[in-house]
Parts: sequence; C-alpha cells; structure tokens
Amino acid sequence: MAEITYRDAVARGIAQEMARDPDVIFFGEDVAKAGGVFKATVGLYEQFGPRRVRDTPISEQAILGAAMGAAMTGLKPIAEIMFSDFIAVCFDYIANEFPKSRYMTNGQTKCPLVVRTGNGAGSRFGAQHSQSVENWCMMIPGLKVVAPSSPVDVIGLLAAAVRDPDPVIFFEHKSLYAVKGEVPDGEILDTLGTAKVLRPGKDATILALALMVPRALAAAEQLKAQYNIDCEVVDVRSLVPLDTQTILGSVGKTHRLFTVEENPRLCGWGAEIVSIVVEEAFYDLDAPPVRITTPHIPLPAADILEDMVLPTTERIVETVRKSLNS
Amino acid sequence: MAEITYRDAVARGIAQEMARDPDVIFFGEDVAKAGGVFKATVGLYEQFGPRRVRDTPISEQAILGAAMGAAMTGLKPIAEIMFSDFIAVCFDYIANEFPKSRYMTNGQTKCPLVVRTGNGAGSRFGAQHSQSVENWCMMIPGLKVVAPSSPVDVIGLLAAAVRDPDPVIFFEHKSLYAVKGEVPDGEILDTLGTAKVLRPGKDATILALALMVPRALAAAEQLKAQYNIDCEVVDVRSLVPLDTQTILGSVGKTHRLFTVEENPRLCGWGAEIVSIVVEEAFYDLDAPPVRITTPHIPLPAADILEDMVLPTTERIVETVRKSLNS
Amino acid sequence: MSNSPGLALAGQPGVNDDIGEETRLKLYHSQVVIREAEQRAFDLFLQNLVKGTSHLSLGQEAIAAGFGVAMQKGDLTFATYRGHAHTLARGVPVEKMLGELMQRDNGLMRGKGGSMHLASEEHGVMGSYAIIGAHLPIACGAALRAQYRGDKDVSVCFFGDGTTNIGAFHEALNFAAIWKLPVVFVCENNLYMEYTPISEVTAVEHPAADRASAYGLPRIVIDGNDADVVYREAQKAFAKARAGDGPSLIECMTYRHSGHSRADPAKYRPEGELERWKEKDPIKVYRARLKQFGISDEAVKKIDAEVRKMVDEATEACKAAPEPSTDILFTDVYADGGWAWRN
Amino acid sequence: MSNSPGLALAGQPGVNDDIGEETRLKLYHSQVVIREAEQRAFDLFLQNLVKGTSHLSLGQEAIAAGFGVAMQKGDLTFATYRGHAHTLARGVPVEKMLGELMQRDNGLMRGKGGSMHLASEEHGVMGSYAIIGAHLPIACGAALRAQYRGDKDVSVCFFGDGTTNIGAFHEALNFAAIWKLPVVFVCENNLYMEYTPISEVTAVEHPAADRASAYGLPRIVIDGNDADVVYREAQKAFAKARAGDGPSLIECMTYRHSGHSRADPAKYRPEGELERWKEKDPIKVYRARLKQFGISDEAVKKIDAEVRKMVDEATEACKAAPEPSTDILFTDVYADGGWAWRN
Ligand SMILES: Cc1ncc(C[n+]2csc(CCOP(=O)(O)OP(=O)(O)O)c2C)c(N)n1
Ligand SMILES: Cc1ncc(C[n+]2csc(CCOP(=O)(O)OP(=O)(O)O)c2C)c(N)n1
Ligand SMILES: [Mg+2]
Ligand SMILES: [Mg+2]
Repeated sequence: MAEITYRDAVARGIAQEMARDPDVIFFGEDVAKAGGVFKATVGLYEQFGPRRVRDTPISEQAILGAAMGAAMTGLKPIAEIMFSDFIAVCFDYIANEFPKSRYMTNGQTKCPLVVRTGNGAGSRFGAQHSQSVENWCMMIPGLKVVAPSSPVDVIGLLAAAVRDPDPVIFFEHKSLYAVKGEVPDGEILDTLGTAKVLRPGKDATILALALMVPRALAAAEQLKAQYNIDCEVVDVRSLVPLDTQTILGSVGKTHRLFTVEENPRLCGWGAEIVSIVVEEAFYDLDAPPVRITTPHIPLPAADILEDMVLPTTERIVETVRKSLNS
Repeated sequence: MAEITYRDAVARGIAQEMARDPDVIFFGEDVAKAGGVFKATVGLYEQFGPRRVRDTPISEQAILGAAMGAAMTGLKPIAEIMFSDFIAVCFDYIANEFPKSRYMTNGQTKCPLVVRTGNGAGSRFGAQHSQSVENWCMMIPGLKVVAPSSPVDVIGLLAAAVRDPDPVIFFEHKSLYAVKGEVPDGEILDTLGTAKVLRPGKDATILALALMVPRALAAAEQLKAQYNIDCEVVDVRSLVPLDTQTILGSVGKTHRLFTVEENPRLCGWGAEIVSIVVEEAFYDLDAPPVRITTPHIPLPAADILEDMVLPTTERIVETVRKSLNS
Repeated sequence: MSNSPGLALAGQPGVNDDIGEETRLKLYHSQVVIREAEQRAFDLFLQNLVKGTSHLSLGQEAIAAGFGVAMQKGDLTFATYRGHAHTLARGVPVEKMLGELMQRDNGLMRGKGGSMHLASEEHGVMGSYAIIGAHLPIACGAALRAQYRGDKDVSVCFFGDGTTNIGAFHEALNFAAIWKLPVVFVCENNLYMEYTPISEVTAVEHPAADRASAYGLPRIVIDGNDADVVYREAQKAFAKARAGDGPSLIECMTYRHSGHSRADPAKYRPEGELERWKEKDPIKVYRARLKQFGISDEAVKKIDAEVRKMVDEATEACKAAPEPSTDILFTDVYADGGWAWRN
Repeated sequence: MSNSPGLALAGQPGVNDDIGEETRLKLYHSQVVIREAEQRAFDLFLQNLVKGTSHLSLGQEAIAAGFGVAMQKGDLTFATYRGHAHTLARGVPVEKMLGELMQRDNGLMRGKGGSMHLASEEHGVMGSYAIIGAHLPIACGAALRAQYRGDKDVSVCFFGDGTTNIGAFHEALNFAAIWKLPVVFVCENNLYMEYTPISEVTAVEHPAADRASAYGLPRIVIDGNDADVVYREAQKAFAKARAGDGPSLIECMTYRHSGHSRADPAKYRPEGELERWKEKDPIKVYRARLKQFGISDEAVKKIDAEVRKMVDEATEACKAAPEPSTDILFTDVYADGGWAWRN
C-alpha cells in the first residue's frame, strides 16, 4: 500500500502493462523524453527505451491513425492526445475509423488500442483547453469510454483498457493529476463497464464522473450532516459499457436521481442515463431526475468565472436539498 | 406555388440569398461546375459565376477555416461538407473554433456562416457515408443546428440560416433530396428555433426530425386508422435553438412523449429532450417517454440490413401502440 | 517521369527482360481479372443488381496489378472506396467481391461493409477506407508494427490525386519519413477528384510527386498504365522498405474510363480526352507487350477465356446466393462478437 | 537563407539605408515593448498574479515587431497561444494584455479568453488560436474576403515550427496558393515544439521553407532575430499579396529564451544553446544596429525608459483593476448577446 498521485498512477499503469506485454507501445507529443506536459508519463522512456516510448510530431491524425494500424496488425498501442479538446483535430479516427472497422469487415479486423487524454477544467486554460468531451466519444457506437476519479482506478482501469480487445478512450482529468490516493502494491487490474457505489445512501442517488466524484462525495457528507439527507454516490467510471444495473439498482432503492456532469449540458451522459432511467424505471421515481451540469456555454478562462460554471459541492447540496424538500 | 424537390429547394434557397446579398459566397468540393454530388447546387455556378461559387480541393479543414475567416471579416459564406460523416475530419472548426470565438473574445468577433451537409442513411453507402450526426453539433455550445424535412422548410430555414449572425450547421437529409413538396412563389424566409406541429393530436406527442418526419406522420395516420390513437406529430426542425415551448406545450396536452431519432441511441437529441421534459414536466407525463432510435451500432451497407436499423413507420406504430395499451 | 526501363506512355515497351514470362502472365492475368470483374460490376449495376454506390478502376488496372504481383504474402494492402482492383490484385475471389457489391451473404463482409469497404484479412487486404486520407496514417501504423517486430512485410497504401490535398496525407508522409517506416504510398493520379480536375485545385503539377521533397523523399512519377513500369517501381520501393530505408511515394499517371462512381456520367471531361487515354488502355498496352516478348496469342486468349468463365461463374454464384441473414446486424461491433454498450 | 540585404545571423547589419531612422525607432520600440511586457508577465507569474498558462516570446521579439511595423492599418493578425508579442505589435496597450493574463476586468477580453486567446479587433488582431494549425485556414478566409471585395489588406498568420506537421498547415497552404490569396504565413522556427526538438520529428531541415515548393512557393528562410531582415521580408510579402500575386511562406529562425510555457523550466536544452542564442538576442542585435546607423544612446535609453514606465503603469493599473464581473459569464455566446439555446 502506498499513497501516490493520480498523475503517478498513470505512469505506473502504463509501466505495469508495458512490463507485462511487449506488444504494448506508447507514443504521443512530448510524452517520451520530457515525460509529458502533465508529467504523467515520466520515467517510461528511461524504463522502456525509444523503441517502445516515442515522441511524435504535432500530427494527431497520424498519431491515432498509426495507433489503429498498429493495433489492427498485432500491437497494443497506447496513444496520447495531450488535451482532450484536440480530439477535434483527429475526430475521424474516433468517430469513423476505430469504431467501425470491425463491424464493417464483419469481424475480420480488430482495434485493441487505448487513447489517453487530459480532460476537463480547473486550470484556467480557457475554452480550447478545458473541455470535458467524454460525450463526444460516448455518442459513437463501437468505442469504450472510461473516466477514472482516483489513482487506484487509474491503474486498474488503464490496465483493463490496455488488455481490452476494443478501442478505449481513456479520459484523465487534468484537475485530478495532483490528487493523492492509496494504491495497493503489485498488479492492479479492474473491470471496464463497472460503476462503483462510493457511498451508500437511501434518500437519493447522485451519479458523478471524474472531478465531479469528489465534489459529489463532499456534497453527500454535507447533505447528511446539515440536512440529514442520505445520498448514495455512484462513480459512473465507465460510460461505455455503461453499468446500468448498478445505476438502476441504486435508483430503485433511493427513488431519486441526480447527475453531476462537468460537460456542457446538451446531450451529455446524464441526458442518456436520465432517459434510460425514466424509460425503464419511471414508476420507481418519486420525483423528476435532475441534471447538475456546466451550463451550455464555452468555458471562460478567468478563475472567478471558471469556478462559477462547473458544478460545485455547494450547487450539488443546494440542488439536492431543494429538490428533496419540494 | 410550385412543386419542387428538396434537392432543388437547396439550390433555390442558396440562389435566393445570393441574389439578395452580395456578401454571400458558396464553396465546397465539386459544388460549382458539377453542381454538387447530390446535384443540389446545380445552376448556381452559371448564375453567380466563379467568384461567388467555387470548387475547392479535398480539404475540409481549409473549407471550414476559410468560411470562418471570411465570416469574421464581413462575408456570409455557405460552405458545403459533402457528407456529414466528413464533419469528423474538420471537427475542430465545428467544436473549437466557430462556436467559441465570439465568447472568448468577449463579443469582439462574429461568425455568421452556414455549413450545409448531406446527412443520414438510406442510400446503402455503409457506415462512413450514412450517419446522422446532428448530435455531434447539438452538444457543442455556441452553434445553431437545423435539419429540415421538406422543400419549403429547406428554403425558409436556409434563408434564415444565411441571415443569422451565428454559425449554423444545416443538415440536409440525403434520402429526402428526391422528395417533392409545394413551395410558394417569391421569397421564403422562416425562423430558426421553431418546431412545427404538423399534425395535431391528443393522445401522444411524437417528435421527429428530417427523414423521420414523414415516417412519424405515416405512423400517426396508421395509429389513428387502425387503433384510434390520435398522435400529435412535431417536426423539431431546429435542435439549437430548441423550441422547448412547443414541445412542452404538446406534452402538456398529450401527456405522452415519443422521440423518433435516426441517430444511434446514445446521447441523441431525444435523450436531451426527454431529460428536459422529465425535469420540467414530470407530473404531466402519464407514462415513461420512449425513444425510438437507430440501435447503437455502426450502419450496415446492405439494403436489407440498413432497412432494419432505422426507425420505420411500423416500428413507430408498434412502439406507440404497445406503450399506450400497457 | 522516372527513367525506369520500359517506361512508355504511348505503350512502346523497353527491350530488357528482367521481368520474365511467368511474371508477365501474372501481370496480364491480374489486369484482366480486374477489368472483367469491374466491367461485370458495371453491367450488374445496370441490371440493378449492384446496390449502393460503386467506384470502378476501369482503365487503372495496371497499378493494382503491378503492385499486387510485386507484393509478397504477408504484405498489407490499404485501399479506398475505389478498392475493388486492389482487393482482387491480392487474390481475393471475384465472387466474394461481387457478392459484397450485390449485398449477398457470400460477399466479403456479407453485405455489412459494401462496395466502399472491401477487406479480406486472409489476403492481406486490411480494409478499404471511404474517408479521404484516413488510411494513410493507418498504413503507417501497420508499418510501425512491422518495424517494431522486425517483420519484413510492407504496407502499401493506394489513394487518388485528390487525396494529396487533405491534412492526413501530410501528417502520414512526415510520420512515415521520420521513422523510416516500411510503407509505400501509391498515388493513382487519374486527373480528377470526383468531377473537378485536380489541376484546378492543386498548387503543383504533380500533386504527390511534387511534394515528395517536403518529406525528404525522391520525386517519382511513372506511367501508371504500363504494368511493367509499375511492377518495377513497386519492386524498388519494396526493396527499399524491407531494407529499412523507409517509405516511398509513387505517383502513377492514369485515367479512369468510367465516371467517378455509378452515379456519374462524367460529362465534365473535355472532348477526346477519354479516347486519347483509351489508346493507352493498360490491357491494350499489355497485350502488345506480351506479343513483343513472344508470348502467343493463344496463351493470351486462354487467359481471357478462363477469366471470363471465372467471372461468369462468380456472377451466377452471386445471383444464386441468399441475402445476408439479418442475424449479423448486431454482431461484431465489439470483440466479444456483440454490440452491448450496457449491462 | 534568402539574400535580403541586411541579412546577418550574427548581428552584422548591411550597409544600405532603405529602412530609415523613423522606422528603425519604431522597430526598436516595438521590440522593447514586447520584451518588457513579456518579462513583466513572467515576473507577475512568479508573484502568482498571472493565472492559467502563458507562453512568452522572449527572444523572438524581432519577428512580431518586424511584421507589426510593416503592417498597415486594416491588415489582419492571426496569432497563436504564443500571441502576446503579435498582439502588442499591432499597438494593443500593454495594460489590456497584462490585464487579460491577470484575469482582470481591464483585460482585452475581460478574462473570458485568457493568455492564449488575445484578440483586439480594433487593432486588427483577429484572435489567438490555441489549437495548433487552426488559424491558418482561418487566415485564408479573411484573405479570401479581401480578394473577393477588392480590399487591399493582408492577413498575416504566425505559427511555430511544430505547426508545420499538422494537417491544417498543408490544407491552408495549398488553398491559399491555388486562389492566390493575400495571406502571409510566418513560421517562427524556435527549434522546439513544446519540449521536443523540431528536428527529431520533421522530415526536412527547414520545416516550413523546405515545404514551400509543395505549394508552388519560393523557399524563404530568414534571420528572425534581426528586425530589419524581418521587416524587409515582410514588406516584400505584403507587396506581393497586395499586388494579387498570392501568399508567402516565410520561415524565421529564432529561439525562445524562456520555457515553452510557464510550467516549463526547459531542461531539455543542450548546454550552451541558450547562451549562444542570447548572443543573438534581437534587442541586443538591434541596439547595435541603431548605433551603427548613428542613432544616439540617449534616444535608445529614452525609449527604454518610456517603455519601462509604461509597463510599470500598466502593471499598477492591472493590479488595481477589479476582477471581471460575473455578469459576463453568460454574455456573447450568440450574436444576440446571450447564450439561450432554447426558448
Ligand atoms: C474527407 C472526405 N472528403 C470528401 C469525400 C468525398 N469524396 C469521395 S471520393 C472523392 C474524390 C477523391 O479523388 P481522388 O483522391 O483523386 O481519388 P479517385 O476517386 O480519383 O480515385 C471525394 C471528394 C470523402 N470520401 N472524404
Ligand atoms: C492540435 C494541437 N496539438 C497539440 C497542442 C499542444 N501544443 C501547444 S503548443 C505546442 C507546441 C507548438 O510548437 P510550435 O508550433 O513550434 O510553436 P511554439 O510553441 O514553439 O511557438 C503543442 C504541441 C495544441 N495546442 N494543439
Ligand atoms: Mg483522382
Ligand atoms: Mg516552436
């Protein structure tokens, strides 16, 4: 057992898989010699050498395309897209190539790769470097989409992603890189497609992802302490596959649903889950599900502005309290 | 009044606006001399000449980037992206440039442009040329997103899009190009952000878009004739701005909601609307809203397969009937 | 133009004999297979038996054949929507190709992919890509795997002149060059993108070759209608790739005899252009070549007849084949064979 | 290297006097403004008064200044995240730039954009773009408007060496070339992308200039640390653009003195490299130049002092400025001033 940062968990997860499987290679912009702009891949170049850990040009299409070609022919590449906003410059691979090749070829081809990317706000980087874009990927059939909230989940889910035979988009939250957590020694392997009930509760279900998870947990503590409202907090972790069993199970117990989403509102994962829950568990619900999201605007740079738009612990507390009191 | 095709309505709409405003220019791949691969822009080159109607290289990023630069500095460009699937190769402009520039500059810049694109299935083109990707745009804050279902709407909404001061993504449905409809003479100008109740009804609201509109209408006729179920059919037309008044108004009357979406299921516009309706009109609903979508898979090419995946009139009839009888 | 021996835009062959009879017959056979299968696809389309779109390589056969014959087992093909020729050139049965176009259960992908997405992994055909430029980086990745593992296979990536103007082209070429990847980029310059002449939208005369220097590569333009020329250039590029000396970019001049796709009557062509290029028809050029090297008319006719018979049989097999079972609709989205995005 | 008069990597000027004293003083002034403002931004960052990221142009001032002075009113600037210099070079007050970095209400965009997105439409600064390559096509569009309307302004697009490897670079260059757009592409080759030497990831020595021929453009590499050289090259390019003769691609050799961004201590540089480039510091080079052309030390010191005072005042003004009002959070998503995506 050791306490390590989310940032170091990334490097440890990659190292674990590279040590295990010589078919795993890793490349991206400034990831090798410099250890990545977020320092999340420090030491890998030294440990695994220039054949397996490579710096690329600023060519995101080439990075993802090359990952796909390598994956189709036997390797297990991990590719980094530095900021998730840049998925927009290589979206063809995400939307049209990775997820469709196996289906179109009636199962002839495979695409076992991982795209790691720094997602989310909190660094005052402004509208083009702060987005939460996991929904860009969730809406594409054929991908798997993961977003861990803690160091141990980073390692376990990254390992699961690398071993998964399908393309996995792995969203690391930039504002979690410095966060520490306990991590067991030895190999860690988790399971994709599993949500985690982080705090059991009976009055309401709060679903959260990535940076919103600690905020939801803090809100649940406050709601309990101040208002005696007992919330169940579920870390969704994996948007595809989606663990609807855990989600529906929780709502079946609490009869109330709140989602906490960092993404701008329209067509977010919360909308999808709400629509699943109302379609399948309408009569379980004691009240309308409520989505707590970033408003549907581009992200401002200034700290005072950025802090106002992301869902905060306070906003979660207020929203849940008002909804349950009404 | 004349009967014209949806295809011809595109050319007429563009011509109407180009004749009105010399700042309107139009460019894209094969759109000028050849009149477009869908023949939707035939005659424009002849009418307005090579300065205003231009063939471009296969450079979607340059096409959209150039449209943006021209729009920022005073023109009103209409750019064509041949198939909407190709939005993936120029998604940076859609996701990060058009919609964020005005906000980031605190209102200093403008971006009055229209991107026209051929959307949707039905031509047996397979997974990379058949998608309905309007949700890729709906989820991005700062865009406007339109998808007409009839020739008259094509002209009126295209005119509104061209005159709109914001970036508008205009989805033409490939399988509607050959469909005919009555169109009044003279200038036609519609309003963005307005849904249309195409068939009033009292038992259930069916929301549909583009190619799904005629199917929803046909389903409503069958439901009435065979089961005496009286459906209100609403053509959503504009995803952003979204006419929630009309939608909530209709649900307030019928107490039942169905969406008919061609897009693959996850995070579609239907999810967003369902989540709005349940949040704001939960107690109006007599039963869970139901989304009728294409399943969350890539699109197959073969006609027999493609026909099975898109929502059909039959599937709509069956879904509504079962839901109302249960 | 490169100074390969045998270069002859007008169909006048060289005099050397490095290729040999066996290979020449293979080159001819491959071209005839493509010609007959493509012509058949066109006829079947007119009979309404080919659905969706289709993009034929009639007139461009020498390129697919020249590379196909030069490729070894294990070498990988990455093609475009205009990929029937490149698929057939790897030995994929005509029946499976036509079956896919006709959306039958015997098709390469049982109708799930369609004409634009032919793939046959067992033949090294790693897919046909319908988004312009997408497969150039993908081919780099396959080559990266070969380099990483010390495999000796080469990835061959075919695309058109119009494709040279999209961003992915640029990224892939630089990527392949800096890492010296064993990949060969083959630009089939047929003078048009869809309906627009490439010269109207490109800043240089030779859209691929005139940009090779931007990636530190030599400028190569060859007669793409002469299978010997193509074959020799392919061999050079493959040898270079296998020796670890990196990628090649080869621009092959050619012309498509039919429209861009089935929907296109190709009215935009200047008068006489098609006729001039038909004089350089690769099949015609190659029949003369065989004659010149003393291969008998009978041998040629035998190949023609055999191929025709094979294509006829394939056609009948496709006509008789059932439509795909709708069971396959929900298979193979994911590696577990299914499509479940939830539990 | 181009043979512009005055070219001198080591700082030895030519002897001609086509530039003249007034312009030289402007060039010096502009460089000093950038130097002082950037240095101040760095100091304020150390005091924790600059938030978010910031990318300085210390050491690269001659490029922004040379182009900025050569630009006329109405000409348009398209910059990157490393855009403070190019913004200031158009006459934007230092206070407004620093205010934005400090996220104050007096900032250019009142804190909504941040350091990477400076824009000042009234000064012709049409934005700073933080997605590599995105603004090259956008600059083409502005130039297309100028051409279409017969306006005589030129669009000037600044970017780094690393940007030459992304697809949008390629698309924009070809697009500008085929339509002969009045746009000038300025590549500031500072030898590194973020932390990776450009030479490790690029197939040619000069990532921009060695690719110019791929777009039918002449190869231009200049000393980017000599404002005279830059100014002359800019004038040539602008004259070409205004004459309707199309785009230019100019590679300016330079070096950044600080790290890539505020987070970067730049440990990856080989020993001595920074020191060698500091000998070619553009301010140092230009002070020598002024001396050579007989401009007095006093004049120089006066400029230095005035600029320092101005930057001090700007700093104080920013420190005193309030934070942005949160009212602006929901303004200017759409042209109606608001953000309503529904009724
Ligand atoms: C990104 C993208 N843009 C546009 C298209 C539409 N399109 C299909 S083929 C084609 C022309 C391609 O020309 P070229 O590369 O010369 O190949 P050819 O068809 O001549 O073999 C175009 C524009 C596409 N499939 N993908
Ligand atoms: C599409 C994209 N990829 C990557 C980045 C991250 N990034 C920001 S600056 C930079 C290096 C740019 O290098 P160069 O073009 O040489 O400009 P310089 O910073 O040296 O001025 C990178 C990779 C980005 N902003 N956008
Ligand atoms: Mg072509
Ligand atoms: Mg650089």
